Amino acid sequence: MLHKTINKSEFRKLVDLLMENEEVIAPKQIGSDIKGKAIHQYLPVSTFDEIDLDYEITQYSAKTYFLPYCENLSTCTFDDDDWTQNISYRLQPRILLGLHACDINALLKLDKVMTRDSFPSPYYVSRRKNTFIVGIDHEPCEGGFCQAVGADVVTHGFDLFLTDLGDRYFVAINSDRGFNVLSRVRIKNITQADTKAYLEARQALAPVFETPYMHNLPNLLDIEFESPVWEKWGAKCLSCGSCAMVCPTCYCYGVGERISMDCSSSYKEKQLYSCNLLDFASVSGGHNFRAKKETRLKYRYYHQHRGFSETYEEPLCVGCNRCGRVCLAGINPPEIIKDLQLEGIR
Amino acid sequence: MKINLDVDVHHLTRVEGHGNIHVKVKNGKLLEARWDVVETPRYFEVMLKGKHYSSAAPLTARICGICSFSHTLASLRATEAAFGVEIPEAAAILRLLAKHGETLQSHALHLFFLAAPDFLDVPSAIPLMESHPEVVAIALRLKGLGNKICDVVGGRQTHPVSLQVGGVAAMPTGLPDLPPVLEEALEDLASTVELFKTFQLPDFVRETEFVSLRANGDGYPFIGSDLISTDGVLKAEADYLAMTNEYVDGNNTSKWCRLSRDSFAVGALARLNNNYAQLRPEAQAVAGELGLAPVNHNPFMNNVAQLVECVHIAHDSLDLIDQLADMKSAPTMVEVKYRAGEGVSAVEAPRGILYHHYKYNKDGKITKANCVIPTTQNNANIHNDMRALVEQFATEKGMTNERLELLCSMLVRAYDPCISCSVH
Amino acid sequence: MKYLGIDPIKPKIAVFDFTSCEGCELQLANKEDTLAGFLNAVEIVTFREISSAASDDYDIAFIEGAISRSDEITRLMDIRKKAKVLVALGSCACFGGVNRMKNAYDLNQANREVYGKIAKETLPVRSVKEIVPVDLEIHGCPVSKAEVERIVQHLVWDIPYTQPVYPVCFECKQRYATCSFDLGQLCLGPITRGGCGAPCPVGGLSCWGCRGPSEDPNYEEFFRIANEYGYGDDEIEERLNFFGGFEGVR
Amino acid sequence: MTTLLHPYDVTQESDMQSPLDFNRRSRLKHVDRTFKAEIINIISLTEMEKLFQVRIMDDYYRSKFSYLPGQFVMLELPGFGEIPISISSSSSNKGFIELCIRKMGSVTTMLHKARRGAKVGIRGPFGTHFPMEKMHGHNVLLIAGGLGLAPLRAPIFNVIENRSNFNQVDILYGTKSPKNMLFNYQYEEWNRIADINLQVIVEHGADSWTGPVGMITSLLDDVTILPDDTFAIICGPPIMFKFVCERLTDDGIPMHRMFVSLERRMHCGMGKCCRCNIGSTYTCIDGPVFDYWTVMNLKEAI
Ligand SMILES: Cc1cc2nc3c(=O)[nH]c(=O)nc-3n(C[C@H](O)[C@H](O)[C@H](O)COP(=O)(O)OP(=O)(O)OC[C@H]3O[C@@H](n4cnc5c(N)ncnc54)[C@H](O)[C@@H]3O)c2cc1C
Ligand code: SF4
Ligand code: SF4
Ligand code: SF4
Repeated sequence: MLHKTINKSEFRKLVDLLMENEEVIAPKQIGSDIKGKAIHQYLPVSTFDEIDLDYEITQYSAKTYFLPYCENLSTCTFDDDDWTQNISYRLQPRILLGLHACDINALLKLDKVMTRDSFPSPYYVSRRKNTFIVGIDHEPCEGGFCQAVGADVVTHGFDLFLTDLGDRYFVAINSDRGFNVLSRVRIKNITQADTKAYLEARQALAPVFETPYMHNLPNLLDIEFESPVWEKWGAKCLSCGSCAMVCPTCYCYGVGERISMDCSSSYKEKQLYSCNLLDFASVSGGHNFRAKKETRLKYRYYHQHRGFSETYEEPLCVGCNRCGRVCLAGINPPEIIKDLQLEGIR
Repeated sequence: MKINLDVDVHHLTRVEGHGNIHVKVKNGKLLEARWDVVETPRYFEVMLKGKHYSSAAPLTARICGICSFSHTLASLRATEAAFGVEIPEAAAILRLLAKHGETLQSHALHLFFLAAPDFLDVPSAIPLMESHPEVVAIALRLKGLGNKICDVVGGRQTHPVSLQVGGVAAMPTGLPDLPPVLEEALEDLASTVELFKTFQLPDFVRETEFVSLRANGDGYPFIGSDLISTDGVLKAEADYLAMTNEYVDGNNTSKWCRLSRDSFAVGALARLNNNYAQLRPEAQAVAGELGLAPVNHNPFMNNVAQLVECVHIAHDSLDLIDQLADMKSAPTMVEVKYRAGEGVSAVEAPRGILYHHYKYNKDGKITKANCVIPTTQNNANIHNDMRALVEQFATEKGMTNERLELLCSMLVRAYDPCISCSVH
Repeated sequence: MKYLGIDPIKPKIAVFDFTSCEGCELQLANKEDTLAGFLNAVEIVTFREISSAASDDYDIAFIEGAISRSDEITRLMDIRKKAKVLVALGSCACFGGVNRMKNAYDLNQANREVYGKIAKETLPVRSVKEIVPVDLEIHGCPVSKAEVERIVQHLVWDIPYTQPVYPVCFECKQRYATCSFDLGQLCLGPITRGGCGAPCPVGGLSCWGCRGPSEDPNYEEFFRIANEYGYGDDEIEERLNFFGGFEGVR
Repeated sequence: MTTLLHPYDVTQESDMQSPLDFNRRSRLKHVDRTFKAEIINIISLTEMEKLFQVRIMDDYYRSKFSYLPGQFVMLELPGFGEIPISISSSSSNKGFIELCIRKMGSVTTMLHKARRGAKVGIRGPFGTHFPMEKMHGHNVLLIAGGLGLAPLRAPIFNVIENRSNFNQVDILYGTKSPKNMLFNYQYEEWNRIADINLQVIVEHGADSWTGPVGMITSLLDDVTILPDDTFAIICGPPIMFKFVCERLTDDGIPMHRMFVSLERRMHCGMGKCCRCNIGSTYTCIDGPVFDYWTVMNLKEAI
């Protein structure tokens, strides 16, 4: 990886340049909640001033730009008794600016599922490869536990990664196109002073909040399969799927087809789903493998923290706690994990 | 003379709501000519009592599925008047734009789907899909545009959600999509004018008092201002009761109204008769082409007045969107502080002037509500028109029950009545 | 219009309105881009609001509106006898809709207030299924035409239809909206049946529950949340009663 | 102006274009492409089940299409949906595949209306298979309940076509009532020609029914099981194979020699949609065929 520094004014020029050419998605404050706390979202922006790079966390993750909530997988056109299937993938490049380490780590985990294994997803691959990612360092957000799941540092999965050094950014360059794009503006080679400043800046981002104790969690989950902890939290679950929608790594979905009123065309639509929704595992004829709220809730944690670990030696969760923040009922990973640990000791 | 005619229409079709027509002519003498509204009453004014102010607009929107935006706007303004709330300029423009969307949608529905089949001699617009595909295509585009405007500004096509006490929830993101469609609509409207030139309106005139809002110098009136009649009555908005004078008729679940005479008319024709000068020149030109000049006393001309209004609205909407383009970050909402108070609001629904009137207690809950609906105001007039119409045409050569039924039905339809609305 | 060698049935459809605003009927004539296809797929034999043609020979009857007068009961029973499939269209037909709020008031007094001495006949509001058996319900105030289209397609091909079971929150989230609770509004999204696409929370008004309860809603937790956010029982009650779908859940 | 970013087209990705094998593992391009297939024949089995003979229309793809007993395909009715269906025919059959489908919900009801000649879509084959080679030289016990006979038919064909490779073969089949019986026109053939001991039991008898009535486990009383020399394949509703597997465990058959086919909701068949996911196990990739030990470890599997 190459490292350079760039002045903030030059960086602004760079963004303007990018904006001229392509769609830019960046964190933007869209308002505040009743308690006066700013609400940020990754949204398309058309001027640099709309961007707020000093945001704490966005309510939704940037997942939707890779796994859209609804996506057309293929279309069919009908002709008498015959039909033709058409598939197309998103080709337009775009820039995703201002991702924090956890969100980039989330993409790396999705990459494991979507770009490797037996059936890579061309829909995902084409969005991923057509997205230019600029990350930025930031101290962990309140309530987040990225450090506990090792997601607060990122080493790849982006094109450029920025660390704020006051008047300039320390830039890690991780791709040739990142290098090419940077060469459009004035950048400087790093000096020893830069490196020192960088290390100090990183130091300042060390743990600020108490994070949950994740030791041996995969095994604990297995042992505590019948734990009353699940009943306690399950009773609160609204089965609304909000957690999975804002989560940067939840990727479950359903596929449905629609045919036009005149039967001349149809399309196959993928809709992100959530394992907390009532019919997630129900099958035709009325049997529901997970009819109970607590079972569904349990399986979300099971997949995030045990199932994924079994296959990839790391949890799927990146500890952003978006799911905990969005949940009206207040169900959140740190507390559930704490409860499980206590239950295990008891 | 041995003219015996008998018309009995139970639940007139191609109108909103349930109404009946009874005509009896014996030996050339008119025995009976009635227009009766038999809609089931819903008692909205009673249901409003005790409700929180935020419920008033969503609830009254459900008085009518066709003009839910008008009810919403009337309701919001009445509440805002009671609380002394001034909405931001951008919100006022957005509301007028939404209003235009509704009027366009409603007029297009009436002109093409409810009225036109009579002139083209079919029972509904459905067979027109085969016989007159180009007319149907225009109809769908115009109606679709009206709905789209409602959707973009109000958040939904029917029963809006973005229009709220204090303004409009947010600056809509879909505005830039509208101008191209509006430009197209201008061409469609031009073709519609040509179509309407070919329609033969019944030659019928009965002198009538027309009531509407009065332009306050800022263009053709749609949302709030003084009340005026062609007989020279002028009243303030809050003084609406003196304009409507509702009373209960034994045969009708809708109330009836009167002013200087024993009935009066509201609607597109009334608006145009009172505010012709405020129409945009493009609309005035169309009025001229179709032979409509104020004050016109042929109720069938209401159809033409609607078309003229569509032209006005299409041009005006383009202007409004232009104005909004410079107000991207302007506030669209103000904070609302409720208080005890009373407010009246008058809004021009597509089929005429609509009043909402609420009294609030200090908790922001409604203690008394009154809504006066356009069709309520028109019903007595329709009834009187029908008598005159039958008297004029019954003796015409070759008159049959069927033709008379058609004439009477066309008369009622010309008013574009919103019957369930009138029985709310 | 054959599909895979199969001929669709072109069902004869009749639309009837009772105590309502006719907004749901209006939706049938909306969604202009696919309206022609819609009208082609079925044979509309009775639809008073837009057509003068009428016939008693129909397969599917769409019933809009609640029932609040004796003549409506007779009419409805007669329709039930003739229809093979009876569909309740919209929240008024499904639950009584906003009209149901009337039932909380004394009807004689209501009559006096609105009509003075000349009282009109009226009954407590009931939903269609409280009078006759209903085969299919389409929720919403108004119904979503996209959903109506889907259901009509299922009727046209005579295949079973399943409603979405999840609450409105799910679709609200899929539209990237900010939660109404965060913005200081009481929202029934967590307990209301989804499928509408959450136009209300997205449009800035919270969900008022027009589609009635979702499958297996967690009322207990919802009420706790609403209280926690500072909404009093009266407020929650007023909201729950708005469209009639949540009668008796509290 | 020069382009800053170059569009990337997956379909141009050269190393991804040709499949490593025809089951389309690693074939990035067009994983969602379905093979158009024609329904060449429809055989009505019962009121609820029909057997569809389906042939991939493109000659090249048809010649390449191969599968193993126990695998399934995703069957698509464009515009109506896509569903997982086990292949019910012999895997040596090259011309067409057979799918036995019960009328359940929207897609299957629509399919039951289809006529000969209708064109559907097929993706696959997907999933694991019954390890028939491992069973060579041993006894095989095939147990099916209800619709479970559909996926079981592929291994049955395999046994018949390679009869000399297997020792004693028993088929035990249980249904609700005689009129729900599937493929009864083939029993005689299996019995007499293939020297298979076939026994059928129904839960509710009928006047014409002279065979046994009761639960399928009661058929096991009359079968001699050599625990060290027997493989079992069990297909049926979860509750049935739970009972059967427990019984066979009691009889001493090791869990890793009992194979079951699990049913789960599926929307992709490729280990992405998670609908069939149990913890870390995808029924579509790691299954649907599992040995009983694995199933025991899935906790919620039954
Ligand atoms: C590996 C496997 C093999 C199968 N083999 C056969 C077979 O050979 N014959 C047969 O008749 N059935 C088989 N099934 C069951 C069959 O897939 C369902 O009956 C079918 O999906 C129901 O679809 P539907 O649209 O008619 O039902 P609906 O109830 O309308 O279902 C709607 C959607 O839910 C999903 N779904 C519902 N039930 C199931 C289910 N049981 N499994 C997976 N997805 C489901 C599908 O995506 C379906 O499109 C198999 C299932 C699996 C998992
Ligand atoms: S904390 Fe919650 S939202 Fe964030 S990655 Fe983990 S499971 Fe997903
Ligand atoms: S706004 Fe309402 S529907 Fe949307 S997430 Fe919040 S509670 Fe759920
Ligand atoms: S969001 Fe709620 S109130 Fe709005 S349409 Fe959907 S269910 Fe009805």
